[in-house]
Amino acid sequence: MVEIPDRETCLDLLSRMSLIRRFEEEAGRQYQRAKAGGFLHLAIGEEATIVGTTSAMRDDDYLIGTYRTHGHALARGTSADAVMAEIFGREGGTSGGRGGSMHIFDLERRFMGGYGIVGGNLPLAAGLALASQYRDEDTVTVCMFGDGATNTGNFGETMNMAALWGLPVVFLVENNLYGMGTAIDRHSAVTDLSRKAEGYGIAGERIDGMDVLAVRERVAAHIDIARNEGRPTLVEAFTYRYRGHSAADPEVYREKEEVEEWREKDPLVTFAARCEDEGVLTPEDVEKIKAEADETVKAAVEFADASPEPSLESLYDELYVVSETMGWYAVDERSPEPHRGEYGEDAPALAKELAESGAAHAEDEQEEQSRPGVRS
Amino acid sequence: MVEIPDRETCLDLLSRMSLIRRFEEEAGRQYQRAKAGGFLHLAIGEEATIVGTTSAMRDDDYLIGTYRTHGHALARGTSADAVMAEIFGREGGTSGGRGGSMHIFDLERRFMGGYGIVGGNLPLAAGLALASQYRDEDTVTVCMFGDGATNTGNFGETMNMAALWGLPVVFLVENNLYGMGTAIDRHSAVTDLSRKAEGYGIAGERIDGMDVLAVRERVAAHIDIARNEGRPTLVEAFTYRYRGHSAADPEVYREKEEVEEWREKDPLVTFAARCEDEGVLTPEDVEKIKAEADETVKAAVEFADASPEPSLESLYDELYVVSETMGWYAVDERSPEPHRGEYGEDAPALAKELAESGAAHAEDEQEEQSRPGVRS
Amino acid sequence: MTPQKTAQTEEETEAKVNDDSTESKDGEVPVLRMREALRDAMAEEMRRDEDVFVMGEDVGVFQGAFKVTEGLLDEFGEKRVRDTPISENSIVGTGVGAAMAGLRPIVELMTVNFSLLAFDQIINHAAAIPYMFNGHVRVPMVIRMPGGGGHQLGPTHSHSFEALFLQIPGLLVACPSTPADGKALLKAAIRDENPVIFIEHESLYGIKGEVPEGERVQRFGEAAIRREGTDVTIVGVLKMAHVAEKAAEILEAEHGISAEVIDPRTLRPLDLDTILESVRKTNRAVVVEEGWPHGGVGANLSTLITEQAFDYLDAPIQRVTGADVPMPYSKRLEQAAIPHEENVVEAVLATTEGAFGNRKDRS
Amino acid sequence: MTPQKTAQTEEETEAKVNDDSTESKDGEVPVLRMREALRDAMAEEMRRDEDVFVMGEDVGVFQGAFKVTEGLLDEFGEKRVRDTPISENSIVGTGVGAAMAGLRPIVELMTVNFSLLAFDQIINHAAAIPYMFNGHVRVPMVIRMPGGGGHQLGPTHSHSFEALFLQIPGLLVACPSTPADGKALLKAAIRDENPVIFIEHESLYGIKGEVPEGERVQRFGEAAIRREGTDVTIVGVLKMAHVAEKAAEILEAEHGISAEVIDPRTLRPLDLDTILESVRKTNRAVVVEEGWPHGGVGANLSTLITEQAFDYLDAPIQRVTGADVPMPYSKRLEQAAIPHEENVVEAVLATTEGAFGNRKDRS
Ligand SMILES: Cc1ncc(C[n+]2csc(CCOP(=O)(O)OP(=O)(O)O)c2C)c(N)n1
Ligand SMILES: Cc1ncc(C[n+]2csc(CCOP(=O)(O)OP(=O)(O)O)c2C)c(N)n1
Ligand SMILES: [Mg+2]
Ligand SMILES: [Mg+2]
Repeated sequence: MVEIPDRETCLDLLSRMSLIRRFEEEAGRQYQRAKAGGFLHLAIGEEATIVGTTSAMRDDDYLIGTYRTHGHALARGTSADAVMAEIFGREGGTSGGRGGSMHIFDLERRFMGGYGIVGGNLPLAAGLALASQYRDEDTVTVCMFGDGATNTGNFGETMNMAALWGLPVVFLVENNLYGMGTAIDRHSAVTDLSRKAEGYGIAGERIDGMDVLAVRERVAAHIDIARNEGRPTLVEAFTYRYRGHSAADPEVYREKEEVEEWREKDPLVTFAARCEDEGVLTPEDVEKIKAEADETVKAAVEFADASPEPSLESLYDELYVVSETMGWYAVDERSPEPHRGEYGEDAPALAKELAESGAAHAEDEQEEQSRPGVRS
Repeated sequence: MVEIPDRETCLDLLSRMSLIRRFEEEAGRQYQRAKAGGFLHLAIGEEATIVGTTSAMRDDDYLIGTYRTHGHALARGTSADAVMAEIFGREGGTSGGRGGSMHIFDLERRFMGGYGIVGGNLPLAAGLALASQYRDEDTVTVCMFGDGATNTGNFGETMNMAALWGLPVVFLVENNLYGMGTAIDRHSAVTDLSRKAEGYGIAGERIDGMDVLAVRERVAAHIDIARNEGRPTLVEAFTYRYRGHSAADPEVYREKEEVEEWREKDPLVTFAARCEDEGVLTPEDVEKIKAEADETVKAAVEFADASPEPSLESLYDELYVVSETMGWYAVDERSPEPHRGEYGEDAPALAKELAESGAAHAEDEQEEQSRPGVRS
Repeated sequence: MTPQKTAQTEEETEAKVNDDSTESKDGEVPVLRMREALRDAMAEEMRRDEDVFVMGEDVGVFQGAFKVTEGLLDEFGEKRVRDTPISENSIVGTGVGAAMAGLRPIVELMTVNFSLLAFDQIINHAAAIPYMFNGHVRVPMVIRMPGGGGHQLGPTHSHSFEALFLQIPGLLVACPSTPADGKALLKAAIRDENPVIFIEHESLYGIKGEVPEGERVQRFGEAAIRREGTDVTIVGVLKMAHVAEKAAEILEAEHGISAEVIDPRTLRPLDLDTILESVRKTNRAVVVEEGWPHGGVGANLSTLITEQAFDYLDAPIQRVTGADVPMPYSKRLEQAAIPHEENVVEAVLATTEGAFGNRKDRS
Repeated sequence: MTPQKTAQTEEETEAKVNDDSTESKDGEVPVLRMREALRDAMAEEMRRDEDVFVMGEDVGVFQGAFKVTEGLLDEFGEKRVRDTPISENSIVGTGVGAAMAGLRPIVELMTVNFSLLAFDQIINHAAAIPYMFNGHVRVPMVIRMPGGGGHQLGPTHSHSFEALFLQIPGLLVACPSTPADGKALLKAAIRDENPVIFIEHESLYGIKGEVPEGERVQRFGEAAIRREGTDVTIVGVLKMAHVAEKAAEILEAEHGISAEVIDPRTLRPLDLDTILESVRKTNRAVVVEEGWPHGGVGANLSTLITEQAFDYLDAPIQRVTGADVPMPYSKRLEQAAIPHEENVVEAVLATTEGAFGNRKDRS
């Protein structure tokens, strides 16, 4: 077992994990209230993997992840306000409401994005790492993705290129045992994912993704290899999501007992208990951390609620950079009669009707579910 | 060393290899005479890998390959006439001149195609094997591709699916040490390609692709695994192409000495020598085989030359099957004024001019090269 | 959906799947949701033909990301309802290979957005193979995929790719807008010898409609006239067929304009005749689509109509399209980027400008 | 090309690459082939900006499948001229990531045909990222790729995908037809902050043309009038710009018809104004492209022109397109599937039917 670090570090780790937990719970609640749209993928259960990883990174290292990355941004220091506002689709969001829950982004903290396409972030990570190498910088890129992503074509392609070019990148699989509703042994021929890149010349290690200290220590070691040996590695963090794949997942594919078993390894509970057991934190510390997380998340909801909707005039903003020496880009400008909605919240009745009737779970007989949602 | 088989078998193996060799040489010559267009990828040097493999297959097994597969079709028994005519783009070709050199096809002999897209044939092979499994047939699919193809996304995706589903397929890498002009250690982090699918649960073996008997024996063993254990494997045949990647390759990426070294392992010469040494074949046998190959190839050129160009009226044939219960498909029919060429050989001057000037090697200063060609 | 509820639903489904006449009483036409109609089409064809099977991400145990394959695993088992890894290009490629060997795969891509990863297998393989090998082999497969915006799925998850697929010779492209068409077109697609891109709309899965029972197979290349009219022809695709109908109602009620609404149902082949006949009568046309304006379905249709019926047109054809941006997540921006019936009405008024005045009292 | 010859060529190239004024004598404008012009654009920009680098299959040691990157490895070394494995989606994705970190990658896809494997990174990543992240990050990269038919490369290797790419908001699309434009547009593309799809034509690599030296940077969205005329406007893209010019000569010589020929040079943005101005003058238009007829460049242009200049059109716009088939290998069939100047002449005669008679003697 990894030795417990100093009080400051423990406070920091627990605070970040608690913030993520509370944030995700609240995001789920707000989604049920239809404050957020689209898909909502929560990382509850995976906090140790996230925080252990980010705590091993330098501020100038790059992090890149998936559509389940509210927590990753928070762990990097992005304000809960901005993440919640993004989920609400508001101007105050990390991307002004353009990206939504699946596409959180914070350049300042070098969180290079959440991405909706499974496996899509792997080559991007290679590119970020290539930039570090190209410029002789000693920054490292950490690329996080799910077990399901190891089956994508990008996985093999990117592993090979990263190994071939000795790119400073740590590939970290958040193996939560399921890709959506498909259990790992039903989607991957080899379930020991740490071995999966050996054929591409990338050594791997499986670590306990429920133990924040283990994650922190081992990821630090892998970052060190990337930074100092210029060699990519693959880390498989064994973890679990307590919630469904997304907000509207009936979870027919797993047994309640399995979830219960994993709940006993709850990364927050076990870490807090250990900190208390070893006398590094007091029960009051832990309570205080929770209370602060509550506060922060409550404030975030208020911020997001108060943040304005993006203006209709902003629809085309930022699509292109129009430089002086270049021609015009606003293609629509010259396209005649682009008759389309300018209605926003006041969208006409049918559109609303269709949107609602179309949502996979907007079965009218299912009154108990208060909001329509789609599953994936 | 594998024990030498009976005289019949040796005659058969050597005949097929000789036919391929002679065919390829002649195809190259005809290409220089502009009888063929497009790209021409010759397999000279790789005959043992091809013939060793096909000789281990049953007639009802499926074979699928790349754009370098004149020889594969010939080895399966497709007539040299039809392959040559396809290369000439004539009606008598395997696909009536539609596919050309890169896209040879012979359903009857279960040669399921050459494919121009690197890695594109891997999932197709999985699908063929799935069909065997689905129908409880004990047919096996052999899928051949180059070292460069192991870097494609399809490689990882398909290995995983084949292993996961226990598909009866043998993946066979024709490792000729180069993907076009890129040496294997410059394109693949792991150069022991037989190991490359271990991470996907597929065991591999490297074999001597220059020794037809070794190939035959080992591929037979792998086919056996696929057929009787329902398990895919990966075979890496170590081989070499003596010619350039395609007909117009200046080969700046390798040393003449390297080519010379490999020429000493010439699969035809070494096998013929061994057959003679061990007294299975006489020098006259070998001469006769060569003479027959010469004959066959000569006849093939004559056949191809005599075979008519496809008629202009056939341009839209076979694009769709129009079934009784279905609507019409000839989209062009209803598209007004599809003004385009109906000129064929008599293509107007500019088109010809452009086509010629555009070819990568149609540098007018390079008179020694009698025909324009493109490199890849 | 709660777990308890799910169990229930599965039982109900089971019943439906096993006996598709249960809902028909006293000669009444059963009313189904789009997803049920599509599921029934697959189930019926799978019962009819052993070679038909379904393959895709989460189509089995999970019952489909949008529940379209619900119940199929239970009835047909793992061999014929195959969950796959997340490997879009190879899933499609495996389907192509299986089809070449004579099976009839229905490949589900979880959404059109992920089809981008399979474009090589779709275009360079599925579409090209029959022609390239001179008809010696066929690729009888269906690639189903839902798309479209309206759910705040953001820039990577809201595409409308009808206009990409309709370009490709060798493919057929279907885009049903009603449960009845969904079922009948999918049955046709499964029986067809050609590779079919079958585009569904995520927002239409829940709509209900009468679905005649049994063997109705809808020929490709036959448009449906959703509403007859005399003043203007509105062509709408997928969800936009509904938006067009709604617009027609408004036009009738508020402007006295009689609009004919046409749903092409398949974009390749395209039933241009039906559209032309209508335009020759109305002399005006509006095309409504959810996709991007450049090179879209509307651009194609507008060109085809203008070429064939130039002399009949009293005004240039109007297009109503999605905005020329990746779909923003924000609800307000997303709604602004998607066409609504008001936009269609505007477009119709633009094309009929001054021609009819407010003819509300006319009829 | 023989090995000996190659060595020689490399030396020559070296000279050119290192001093691009060598060919200019006495104020004469140097004449270069398209591939040389493109190579010079890259070399000059790489000299100017350390962040510019080239990456792709066989761009280094092999000197490029079509020799476009010839000499670059020698001058700039392996760090900046990077041979890659055959991994199209990840090559593009790596470029996107590097661009997000501030580098300026030029990614070469060996041909457009293989871009199908990279559509996800191109559309869901390169094009979407700047908008999706609200401009907080940019993707300043160029994706170069040659395409087109005419070399008997068959059904998987002869695509024209201009019409696919022009649909996508977030991308810029260039398609140069002359060496001068090739160089100036590529320089612009490299300096641009937006992701650029840079489509070259395999048949144009060998054409020669005057290429003004130095810093000429061609703004995107400015069409070129290749030939002035009064009776009909012909718009041609890539190789078809040349076919259009040739057709104009025939029209002048044999039919007394004065055709204005326009090369849009970029399809996104599109300089519709220049085209409209011409059409308002000529009242007739023909669009020539090599791609498929449905949803093509021509369909898009025809619609845009008709919408904006309906009242100026004396006849429906004619399109000349490639045939609606995967490109057959057979030379005869391939030539039949590709537009030639005669087809353009026919189309022009159709659109001017009876209007001018044979005006050969008129001017
Ligand atoms: C390329 C692609 N295919 C399919 C999807 C739909 N999808 C979203 S998440 C998901 C499962 C991913 O599983 P995993 O990689 O294990 O990540 P997790 O959700 O468990 O964190 C799928 C199939 C997608 N977003 N992208
Ligand atoms: C997807 C794709 N990318 C690039 C190419 C261009 N290309 C044709 S052959 C080739 C090299 C392939 O090397 P390898 O797989 O080793 O096969 P070999 O030619 O050596 O038999 C390349 C890059 C292609 N045909 N398909
Ligand atoms: Mg997972
Ligand atoms: Mg090779």
